[in-house]
Amino acid sequence: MDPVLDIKQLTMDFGGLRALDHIDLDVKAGEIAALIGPNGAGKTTFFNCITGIYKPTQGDMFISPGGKNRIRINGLKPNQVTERGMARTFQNIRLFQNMTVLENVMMGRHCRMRAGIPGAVFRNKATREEEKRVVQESYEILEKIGLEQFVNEFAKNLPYGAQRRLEIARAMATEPFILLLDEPAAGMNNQETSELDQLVLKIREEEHISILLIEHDMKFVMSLSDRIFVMDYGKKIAQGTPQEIKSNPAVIRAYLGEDVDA
Amino acid sequence: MDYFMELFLGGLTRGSIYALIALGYTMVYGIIELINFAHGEIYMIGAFTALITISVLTMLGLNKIAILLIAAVAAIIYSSAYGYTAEKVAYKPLRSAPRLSPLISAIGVSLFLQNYVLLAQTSDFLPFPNLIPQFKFLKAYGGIVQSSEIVIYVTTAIVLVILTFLIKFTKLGKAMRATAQDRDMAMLVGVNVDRVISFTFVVGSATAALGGVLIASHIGQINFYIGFIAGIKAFVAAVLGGIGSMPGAVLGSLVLGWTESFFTGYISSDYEDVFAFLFLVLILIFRPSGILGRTDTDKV
Amino acid sequence: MKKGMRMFLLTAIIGLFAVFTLAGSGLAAGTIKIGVAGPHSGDLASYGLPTVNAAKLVAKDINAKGGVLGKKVELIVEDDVCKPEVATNTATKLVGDHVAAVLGHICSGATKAALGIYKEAHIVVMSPSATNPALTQSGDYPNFFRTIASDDAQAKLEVEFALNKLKVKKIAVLHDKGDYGKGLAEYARSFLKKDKRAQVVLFEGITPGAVDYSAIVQKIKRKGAEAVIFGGYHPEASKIVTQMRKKGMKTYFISDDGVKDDTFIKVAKQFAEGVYATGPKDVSKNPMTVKARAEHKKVYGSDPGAFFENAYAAMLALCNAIQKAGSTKYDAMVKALRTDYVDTPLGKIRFDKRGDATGVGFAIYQVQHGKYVELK
Amino acid sequence: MTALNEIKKSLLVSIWFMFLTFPIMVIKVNTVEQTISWRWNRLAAVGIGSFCLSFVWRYMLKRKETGAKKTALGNGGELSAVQRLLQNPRFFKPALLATAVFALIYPFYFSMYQVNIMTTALIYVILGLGLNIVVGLAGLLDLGYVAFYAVGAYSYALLHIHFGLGFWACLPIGAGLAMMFGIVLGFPVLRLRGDYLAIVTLGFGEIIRLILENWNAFSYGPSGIANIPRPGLFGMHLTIHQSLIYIYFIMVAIVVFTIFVVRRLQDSRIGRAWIALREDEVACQATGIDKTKTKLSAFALGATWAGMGGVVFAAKTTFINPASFTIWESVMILCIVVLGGMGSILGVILGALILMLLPEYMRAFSEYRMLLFAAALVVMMVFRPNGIISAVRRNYEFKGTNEKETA
Repeated sequence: MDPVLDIKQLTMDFGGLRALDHIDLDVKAGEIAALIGPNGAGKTTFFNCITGIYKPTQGDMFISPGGKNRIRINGLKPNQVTERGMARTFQNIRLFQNMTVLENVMMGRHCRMRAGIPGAVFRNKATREEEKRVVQESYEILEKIGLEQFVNEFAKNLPYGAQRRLEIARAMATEPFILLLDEPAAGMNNQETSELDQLVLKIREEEHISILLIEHDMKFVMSLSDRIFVMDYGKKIAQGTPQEIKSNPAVIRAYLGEDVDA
Repeated sequence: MDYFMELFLGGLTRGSIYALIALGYTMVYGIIELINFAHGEIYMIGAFTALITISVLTMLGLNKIAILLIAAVAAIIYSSAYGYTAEKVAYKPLRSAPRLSPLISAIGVSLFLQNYVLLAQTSDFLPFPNLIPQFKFLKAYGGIVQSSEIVIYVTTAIVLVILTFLIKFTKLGKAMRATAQDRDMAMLVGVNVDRVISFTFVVGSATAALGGVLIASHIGQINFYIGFIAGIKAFVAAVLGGIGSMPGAVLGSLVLGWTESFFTGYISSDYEDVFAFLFLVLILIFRPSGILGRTDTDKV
Repeated sequence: MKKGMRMFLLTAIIGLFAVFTLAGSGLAAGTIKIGVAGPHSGDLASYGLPTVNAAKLVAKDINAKGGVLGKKVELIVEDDVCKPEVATNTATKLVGDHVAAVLGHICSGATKAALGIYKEAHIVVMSPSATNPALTQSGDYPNFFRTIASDDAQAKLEVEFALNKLKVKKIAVLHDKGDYGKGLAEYARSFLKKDKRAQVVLFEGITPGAVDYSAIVQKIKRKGAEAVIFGGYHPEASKIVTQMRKKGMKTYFISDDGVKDDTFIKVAKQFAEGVYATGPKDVSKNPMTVKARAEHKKVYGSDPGAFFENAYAAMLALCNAIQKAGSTKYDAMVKALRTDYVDTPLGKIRFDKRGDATGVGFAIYQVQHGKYVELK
Repeated sequence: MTALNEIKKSLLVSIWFMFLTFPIMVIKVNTVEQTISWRWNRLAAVGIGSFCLSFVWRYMLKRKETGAKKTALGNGGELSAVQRLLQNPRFFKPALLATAVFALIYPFYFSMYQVNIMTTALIYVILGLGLNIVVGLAGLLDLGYVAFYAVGAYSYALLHIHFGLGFWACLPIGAGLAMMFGIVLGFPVLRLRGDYLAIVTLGFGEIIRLILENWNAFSYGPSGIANIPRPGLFGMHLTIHQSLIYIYFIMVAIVVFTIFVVRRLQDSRIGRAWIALREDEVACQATGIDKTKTKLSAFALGATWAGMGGVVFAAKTTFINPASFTIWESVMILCIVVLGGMGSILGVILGALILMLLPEYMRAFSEYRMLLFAAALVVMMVFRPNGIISAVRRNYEFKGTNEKETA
């Protein structure tokens, strides 16, 4: 069985600056993997490359939905990547602020819908049924994520933690097999973080979605992840289980600075 | 080759004229991302104020250079005042409004100022005296360049240098850059954003006024509508160069001026503007942020 | 806030309706209404406003003498911004106001768009400035009259002057891409082509309102043109002439009545010397013109602008026709316009079958010592 | 004390404006005769006028601010009075009926002039609704919208001249051609963002106009095309008045059709994608929406309506020339959309009616009408920055819940 996400030798240059330097990374089916590293290590750049927002300078990127049908995703547009089953959230929340919560989730269903302009105008039976189904499905996703009390609220009026969760809900709505979460716990208080913890586990268990997340909250990462990848200055410096990472000298050095390695 | 040279100089003149207006355009845009439709009208107001001052002073019998200087100062004061007032009345209350709302109110200001001058003064073209003295040394070159053109080139260059200096090295310039980058952040670190924006309008309007005086005395006539066409061209030039960038505005203006001049000279002036716009489209397709614009990718 | 806004909106709406009902109904009976239509705002206002002034002066004059058919003349001045679509609004408005005749419109395009509406309402329209030949020559608009000659007559005169008097061999024909200028330039080109004595070395449109025309001036020089025929208005003409002269070019400059305007001389100053322009025959000695211009000066404090005499004449002709016809009936008015001569600043005129004023022709002028002088 | 303060403020404002308007309002120079007329009475007028207006201005601004605070506190953005009324079926239904009846009897109760200007306003209603798709929904700033309007108008005029096609044949053809133009022009430029897109569309608008002006053999140049027939009604002969009424009804029908289509589009998969695109382009793509396709569809649909409007315009004026399709026209249509309320159908309709009818009703002010119109534009924008009526999102219903509360 192939890893659901397989990245080989990914390199990204911005002008003269090498933001990613030959990164190898893979996520297995049903796994929760984490990508950590100090600020500016290139984690978000990594996400942007594999989701098609940036064009990497070199390297190969593969996805295998359900561990089969390996596809190379180099050169795909962001929406094509999403269509093929890899969804993501953003570090700085990017919701559709002036749309309702439900509509935000419905947007996620967009690529799984068919209706075109004629359908919209004539509202034939197929379109009506599709709409009805999507509304229902989106509502159910909101229930799962625990946002059902906000359905018709504008996204911008949601509390911060709820906004983060709404981003996850929207990503879930695209029916991904792998979900990329960019700092999902950033700015959350302890209670919200532990709720998020539960939610991520639930997504893996119930929806069978693999997860790759970027996070700074070490407690969160250590308790949740099966495997951890560590980056610093665009290079991968370590990978392994939480236990291995905790005791890895390179990681400690990266986080605490050169002079502490004794 | 002579023909080429003359077209080149013609383009340079056009370009410098666009640049004098485009500089203010791009400055205001850089700070509040507003396409200031009324900027051309500020230029027109400057020209009118100068004309009125000149006429009054001529009747008093002052010396030519003195008249020119006083008129330029009056134009700068009044244009700045109009720019300042327009900002206070029509744009400031719209700071937190949707992005397009200030654009519409700028259009309103533009239309208002046009009609205001039309009603208070006249709809006719008025002759504008040429107060720029003839430079003797130009005689030798047989009228390839006129002295007013030289003055325009030089002024454009000086204004560019002064503005660049102002923005790069003064405290106010730093505040302006900070405001342009992130208005909320600038406010947090203690920049008086309102004052910075007002100041930008004042400086932008002052350059427009200077342009108004020089261009009007080069062309020799003004009416209430000159601002609109000039404004559109300057806007195109500013975008071409990369809106928000000072050297970009000048470069864009020059490129636009030369494009028009050479196209007219070698092909046909029938499609002069068509070509200028096509050229703009082409440049923007290959450099979506203009020639000197920052090509930063969207922060994700 | 919301209540306030509602009140505000409500008052605004009520105010609007009040205004338009007042405008619609507040007209005293027993007057003869004449519509004055043209651009009174926007970039072309300077071509429309002098006509309004002329109409006002004539109306004042006539009313002081007891009016027409014993009734006062009342002007209904409507803006059309020179746009066809607004001109139809203006036209329907004037028709709705039951005007007896319309003085206008100014631009040929706007006139064409409006004429159909007047035609069906049987209203006489007289333009002081719409020179498009088709307006009278097509026969589509029997209700249309004008106190200005059409473009082709003007172009013909320019071409003949260039060929016969100046005897030039190479001519550059330029225009401002506008309705009027381009039409004229095209006539000039076709006359030149037919004649074959001279060659058109350049036929191009310049961009109106541009800040600088040195490129096109260079091109004229390079093509070796001995004369330039320019179709367009004075703001562009003065820029071109100035740049030509500053570059030391002695090329003849021949233009049209859009340039035969004193503003042209004021703006181009010494460079205007020697420029030829066609224009309505010199009427500045005509006592009526002298009086009209003096009157304008007295009332408005400035010299009249474009088409003032034409408008003055048209207004007089309209009032005269109503007087002679004894009513504001369309047929009678048309007949009166076609048969009765009337004294105007343009001379004694009446109108031919097509609607062109007879005796209103063009003459060639030259700027000499800062003044347009008619060449015989 | 506060009153004194207020007076002081207004006094300052009035002095400032007297200073500001001094040269242009007061001095009038005659350069030829070297005379100056001083018009001091105007200065007094400006002073008194600005003194009084500054009170009103500040008062209105204060009200606007307190109003804004209240809305910010309210949960989920309070609806304005108008919106609440509209959502109330007890008001909405009769209001709709009344509007329909009014629209039907309008041409028979009002003069030909009123019918004519109303038809013009209705043309701008569909132009506004069309541009609303592009600007209001998809968030693409298009300053060259008038190009498609011109395409529609010229396709009717030219098809009529060359092939003798009638109004009804040309209506879909004109719309189709405009749509094709939208797609062709849209392809290269849609990767540009924000104001760069604006300037390029402005360029395209000007290019189309300049081509129409220069290419005589194709478009008859600046002298335009005259004698375009008004739409026929089963070959009957109509007087102009009847004809205008007929066009009025055609326009009413097209407006109803447009509202119907735009409403349905807005609440559809594609409509939501447009709005999402406006909200956040990057997130939109990451959510699986094809950016290019979505933008292009908005651009093309917007153009379609402009084309339709153009055909009716040509038929109504019977004469077209390139001067009707200047950038000012694009700007006016943009004003309609923004002033009415971006994304709101009712807002755009009101915006079009106000902006098109206002200058007509302001004819009473004769030469001051454009000045007042411009001032009105600024004032409306300052006091209603979100437009007259801002857009409301639809609420959906779900199985198993009874939530119908408004967002």
